[in-house]
Amino acid sequence: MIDKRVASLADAVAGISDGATVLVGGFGDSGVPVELVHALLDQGARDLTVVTNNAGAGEGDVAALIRERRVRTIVCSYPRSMGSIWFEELWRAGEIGLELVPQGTLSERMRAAGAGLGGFFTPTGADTLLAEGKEVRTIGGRPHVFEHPLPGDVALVKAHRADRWGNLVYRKAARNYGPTMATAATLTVVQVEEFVELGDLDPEAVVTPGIFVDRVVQVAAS
Amino acid sequence: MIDKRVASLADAVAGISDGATVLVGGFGDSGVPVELVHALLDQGARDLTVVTNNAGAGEGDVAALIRERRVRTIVCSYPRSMGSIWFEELWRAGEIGLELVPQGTLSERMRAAGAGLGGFFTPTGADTLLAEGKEVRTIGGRPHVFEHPLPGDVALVKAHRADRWGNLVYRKAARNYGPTMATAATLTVVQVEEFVELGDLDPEAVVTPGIFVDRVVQVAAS
Amino acid sequence: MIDPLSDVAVARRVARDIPDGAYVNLGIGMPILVGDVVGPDKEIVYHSENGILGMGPAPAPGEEDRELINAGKQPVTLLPGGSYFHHTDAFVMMRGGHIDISVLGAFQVSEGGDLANWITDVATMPPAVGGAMDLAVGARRVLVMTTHTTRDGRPKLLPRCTYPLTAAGVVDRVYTDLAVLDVGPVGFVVREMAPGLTRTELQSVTAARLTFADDVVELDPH
Amino acid sequence: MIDPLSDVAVARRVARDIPDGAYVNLGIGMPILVGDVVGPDKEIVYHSENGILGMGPAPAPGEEDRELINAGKQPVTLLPGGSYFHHTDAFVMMRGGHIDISVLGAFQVSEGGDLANWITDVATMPPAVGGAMDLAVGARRVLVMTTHTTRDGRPKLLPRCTYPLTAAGVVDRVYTDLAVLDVGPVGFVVREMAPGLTRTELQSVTAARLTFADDVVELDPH
Repeated sequence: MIDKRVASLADAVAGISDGATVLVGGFGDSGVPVELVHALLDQGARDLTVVTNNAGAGEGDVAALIRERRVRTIVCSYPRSMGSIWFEELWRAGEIGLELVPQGTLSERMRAAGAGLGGFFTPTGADTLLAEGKEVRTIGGRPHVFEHPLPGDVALVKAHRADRWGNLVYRKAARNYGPTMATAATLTVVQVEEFVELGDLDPEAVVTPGIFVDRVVQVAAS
Repeated sequence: MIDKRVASLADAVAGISDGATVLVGGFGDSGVPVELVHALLDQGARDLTVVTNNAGAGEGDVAALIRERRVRTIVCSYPRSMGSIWFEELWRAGEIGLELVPQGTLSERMRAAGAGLGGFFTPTGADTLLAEGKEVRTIGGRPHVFEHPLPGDVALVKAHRADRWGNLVYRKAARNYGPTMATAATLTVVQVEEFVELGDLDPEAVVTPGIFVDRVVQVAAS
Repeated sequence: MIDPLSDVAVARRVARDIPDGAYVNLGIGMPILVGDVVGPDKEIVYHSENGILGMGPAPAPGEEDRELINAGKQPVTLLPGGSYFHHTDAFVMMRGGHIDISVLGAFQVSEGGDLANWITDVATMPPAVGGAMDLAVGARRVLVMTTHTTRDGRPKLLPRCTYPLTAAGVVDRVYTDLAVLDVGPVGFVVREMAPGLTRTELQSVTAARLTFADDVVELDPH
Repeated sequence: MIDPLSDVAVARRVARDIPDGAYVNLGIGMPILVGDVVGPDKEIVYHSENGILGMGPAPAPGEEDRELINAGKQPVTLLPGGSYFHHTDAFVMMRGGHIDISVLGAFQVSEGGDLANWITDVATMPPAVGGAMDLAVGARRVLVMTTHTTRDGRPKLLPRCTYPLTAAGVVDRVYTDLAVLDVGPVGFVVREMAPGLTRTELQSVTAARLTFADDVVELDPH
């Protein structure tokens, strides 16, 4: 029998290794798997590469991982946001690496990893600093940059509801990176607000089929 | 006001030019926009490049377009199926071109077109006849074939329900190529079984947002 | 005497160029104002790169949903006909040329249509790009909305950008507090000017050489 | 005396190697039989490349839905927990390594794990590939289910394939009516053999040179 539900946040993040690449969902405050990130903080893995849209704000979630010197490198589209004080402090001190990736390319690189593709050419970033050192090819008269797939060892994702097969639906704009990150990681760990019975999710409206999900833990809506 | 609904099948296919590349949805009998294809037959455009999974069967839909010598080239994954007599006859006579593409690559190439990408590397087809003449690159120790985007001038798609903005939901496995083709064509024309009021489709369950759709026509369920 | 337009007056002018039924992405900052001044006679579908189409206005106080935010991380609402989708699909819409109009802010615009709007200084602040590059390369029309000069009076319209580029050769039209300018093969062509402003005065605050249309129109300052 | 296993007996043997909870794609033809003989003690999620996960058995007569078909275009059903998705996503699952086991038919398999199962003759019949190449390159384990020889007695297990390849170096294990063979660094290693069959007899119907495991097991002929 398939049952991807786990009993605790500690079970959800068990086994994540030092040096892992961790994809963390969320955009601003929306769709951030806050409780999973805090569980990872408690779990202890360090020397992490974190792939995420923002570098956290204040003292919570990704900012806390950074503050505790658990993140070696962040792969990110918009690290400098209101309250991203820990990232900025460590970045200035040269204590954290930053790979800056345009937002659509960040998402598309994870999709390529999940889709088993070897990379793609995109016009985004051509003729800019972010194309430096990258292969550029003119396609249809326009310069394109070659971008590599970006797989994760682990993805931490927040969804709304799940069944025991790991099928997921999300809530409003909290969906953001979740469906793509779920495809791109070896181990996909999801926190949801509610478990439902198998068959209760409309098969036409499942957003992430359970094949992409390994563990699901329930966390009360905040 | 946005209203993508058109009154007739003739209106739906109006303006399709000779020489157009037409993406036709469907897999086997499932999700084929039969009425739109027949409207295109009546409309008269010729010298078409048709991109579709199967080359039609019997005398209907794509098979009828082929029989009437309206298709110059078919870009297809599985042209030889039960009853694909017209395709086979013209192919043997050298009267129709065939570009054979692995099914996942066919879909991914249309996605690349819709996503504004310049192409991608895929392991599918490497070391086979279908890689002949194509750029091959070893990525992660494995040969990958470079594949180009495959855009359409027109996409003909079958969906289940639509609203006046062109938002679509599909029915069961009839979804198949529809959502991808809708993104890949300059003009996306959709036949649906039912129109619904704006706001009646669950925003969490819209499969094709209306931004990808240009015209929608209602056709009674067969 | 130079009488610059207010931000809202510039927004009103931009809004006039947005046709009924357009799919529009409004960048963070000044461009957001455009949404407030588009007339009720037009039905515009607003896109947000975090995964929303059909964004409505800000919610009433107390009605905010932290999971329904725009790209600027402000609470928004969803209109009937709106839909949610994941991040990768949101950027398919942008990069794939499905957004009709992207309105962006700018640090600098060159006479060749190059845009610089993401960083001014790579040394002391961590760089952050977000979706700026995707918006600039992908939309059918890229409109820039900006003050004509920086706060300390330096020109923003230049022969060549001195800040790092967001994208090259992408800007179609620039709306400033002094003028409306098209970007064409001969560089900036002034179409409209603020009341009371002379051509000499406009050229004096513009580093790029201006061409004037035969029929320069006076901007409505309200 | 050679006593080949029936197709169903081979299917039963394949089914034994499919673990509880696996995501499985069964190719068209012989592999489909596997679904009928997996025991009720296992919960298997069947994938169909036209966009279904959680496929159930054939519907009762009269209950068929032409829009709910499998890759072989036969009517199927959906189990609770199943979901529908579009074609491109169906191939993300395949190419991206998310399918645990792909069971495929074969015209030929080489001792290096090359698979030929799509065409035998490129001159007189139009070629058709479908999803064969994607299934062969993407699944975590590729199992081949085939008769040991062609109908007219020619070997299918060869030093090198003579038919055009589907993919190179992908086959993990082969199940025939005479034997179960792993594909390893030394070529085919016989693990199990049909009752009454001698090693010499097996080698005589196999063009590739066989290695025999230390503990060759007798296949259950039922």
